[in-house]
Amino acid sequence: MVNLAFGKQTTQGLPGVIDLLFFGRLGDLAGEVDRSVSCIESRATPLAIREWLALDHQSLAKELCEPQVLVSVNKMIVKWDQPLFDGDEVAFLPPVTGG
Amino acid sequence: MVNLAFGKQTTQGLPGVIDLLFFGRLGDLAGEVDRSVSCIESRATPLAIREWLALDHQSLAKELCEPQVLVSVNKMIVKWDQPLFDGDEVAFLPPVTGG
Amino acid sequence: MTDLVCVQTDDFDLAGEYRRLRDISSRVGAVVTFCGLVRDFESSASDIDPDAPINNLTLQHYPGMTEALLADIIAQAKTRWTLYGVTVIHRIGTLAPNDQIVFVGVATEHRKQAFDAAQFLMDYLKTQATFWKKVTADGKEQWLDTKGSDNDAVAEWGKSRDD
Amino acid sequence: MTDLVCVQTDDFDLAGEYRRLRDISSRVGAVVTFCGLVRDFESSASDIDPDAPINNLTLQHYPGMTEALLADIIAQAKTRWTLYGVTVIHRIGTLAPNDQIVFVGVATEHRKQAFDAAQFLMDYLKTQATFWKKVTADGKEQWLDTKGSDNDAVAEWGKSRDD
Repeated sequence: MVNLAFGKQTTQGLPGVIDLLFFGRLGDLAGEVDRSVSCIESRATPLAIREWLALDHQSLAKELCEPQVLVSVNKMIVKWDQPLFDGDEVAFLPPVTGG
Repeated sequence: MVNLAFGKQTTQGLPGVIDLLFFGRLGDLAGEVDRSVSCIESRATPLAIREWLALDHQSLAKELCEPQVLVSVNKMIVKWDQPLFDGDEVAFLPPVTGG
Repeated sequence: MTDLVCVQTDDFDLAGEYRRLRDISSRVGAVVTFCGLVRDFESSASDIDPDAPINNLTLQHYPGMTEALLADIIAQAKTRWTLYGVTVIHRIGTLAPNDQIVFVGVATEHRKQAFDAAQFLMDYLKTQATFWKKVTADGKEQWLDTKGSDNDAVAEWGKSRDD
Repeated sequence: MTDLVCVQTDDFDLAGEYRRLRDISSRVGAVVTFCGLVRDFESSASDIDPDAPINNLTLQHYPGMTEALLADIIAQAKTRWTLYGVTVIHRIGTLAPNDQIVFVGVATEHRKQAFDAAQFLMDYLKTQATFWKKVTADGKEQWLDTKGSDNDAVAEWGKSRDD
């Protein structure tokens, strides 16, 4: 569990827990596939999480910026500025290679 | 075994035996799938055989005139004026419907 | 022997045919199979009520010529695609609804080759191999006609040589 | 229940899957199956010698999302073709050369529907379902990239709505 502070914005609303999933090569770069983060402000988005990850995981954040990497919230593909709420499951999805 | 006389032309060369095969609906119209005919002249062709068949088997001959009906000699598709020789196998092939 | 052509009265076994194709080469990454079955209706027979249940189909062929034509169809497919193995089996005689009629299987490196080649083989088999089908239904029997859609399918292959 | 979607570590049995599809309706006249196998080489991994023998593949997926995406791909296929039954099975975990990876099977009245739908399902599965593949060979391991040809195949379906 990691405390997640998004810049210097004031906390609005309740804090929450967000589950982050990293698939494929992203899991190797993150060092783990599944990671829970505590979110201490209400304006979290996948984009903000990516920026926060860049602080400690530069190679991961660089890969997350690749245009083919998609993000989903609760198993639906979303835009990177989708607002997040307590309990959301955010997955970072590199290009798929099944079959 | 049927004696086969093609019109009134003079016999040239040796007589021979030709095997006629009728597939699909042609076999029903011919009354049999396989039929040997003695050929008493050398200028036999599938076309001449068709004309000869018209004497006794009008509905068969009419069906043989359908443009989709193909003729083969010794299992190779040929033109209707292909010369025939002793021992040839002539097959009349309606449109195929396998698979 | 990577290709197999059979015209037979006996039924065939998909699992065994698949196993043969799968094991032909360690480079095989795709196996496509097609099985044609006797349906319980036949809408293309003009003399027979299209809703009448089929009693059976009778398949006739021209022994010797059919096998040569099927081998030639496979050879044509191999000029278009790299095929590690091909199987074509066609049954003859009298068949009942749900019976298997025809099997085509293709083993290749990549899936598009296998799909395209299997479809090509079926399209050509339908329109060029010397089989004839008689349907018995509704107290009547009738030899079937070639479908226009089958001739159209072969004409499409004539236009495209891409793979 | 005429459609079946499974993501599983266990192997699958082509014969059983075919039997299910064949018996779904007496109107079924065509069953097309596709099996994808682990090849013993991988030419698309930039870090790995394309001639190096593959040790294994590891397949990862996103549980829950994958099954929903596969069901959606089947639903899309059903807007294009009349399909009596569809099966999609995809294995996950560690697989060795010659192992089965993926099965797609389609049962229809006529062959063109079955061929087209099976190819459509595979093209979409390859590019839209949340699976990731890591290859181990030559003492190295590498997550694979999507192939350009797979994206092209899906783009083609976007252009054509004929069946």
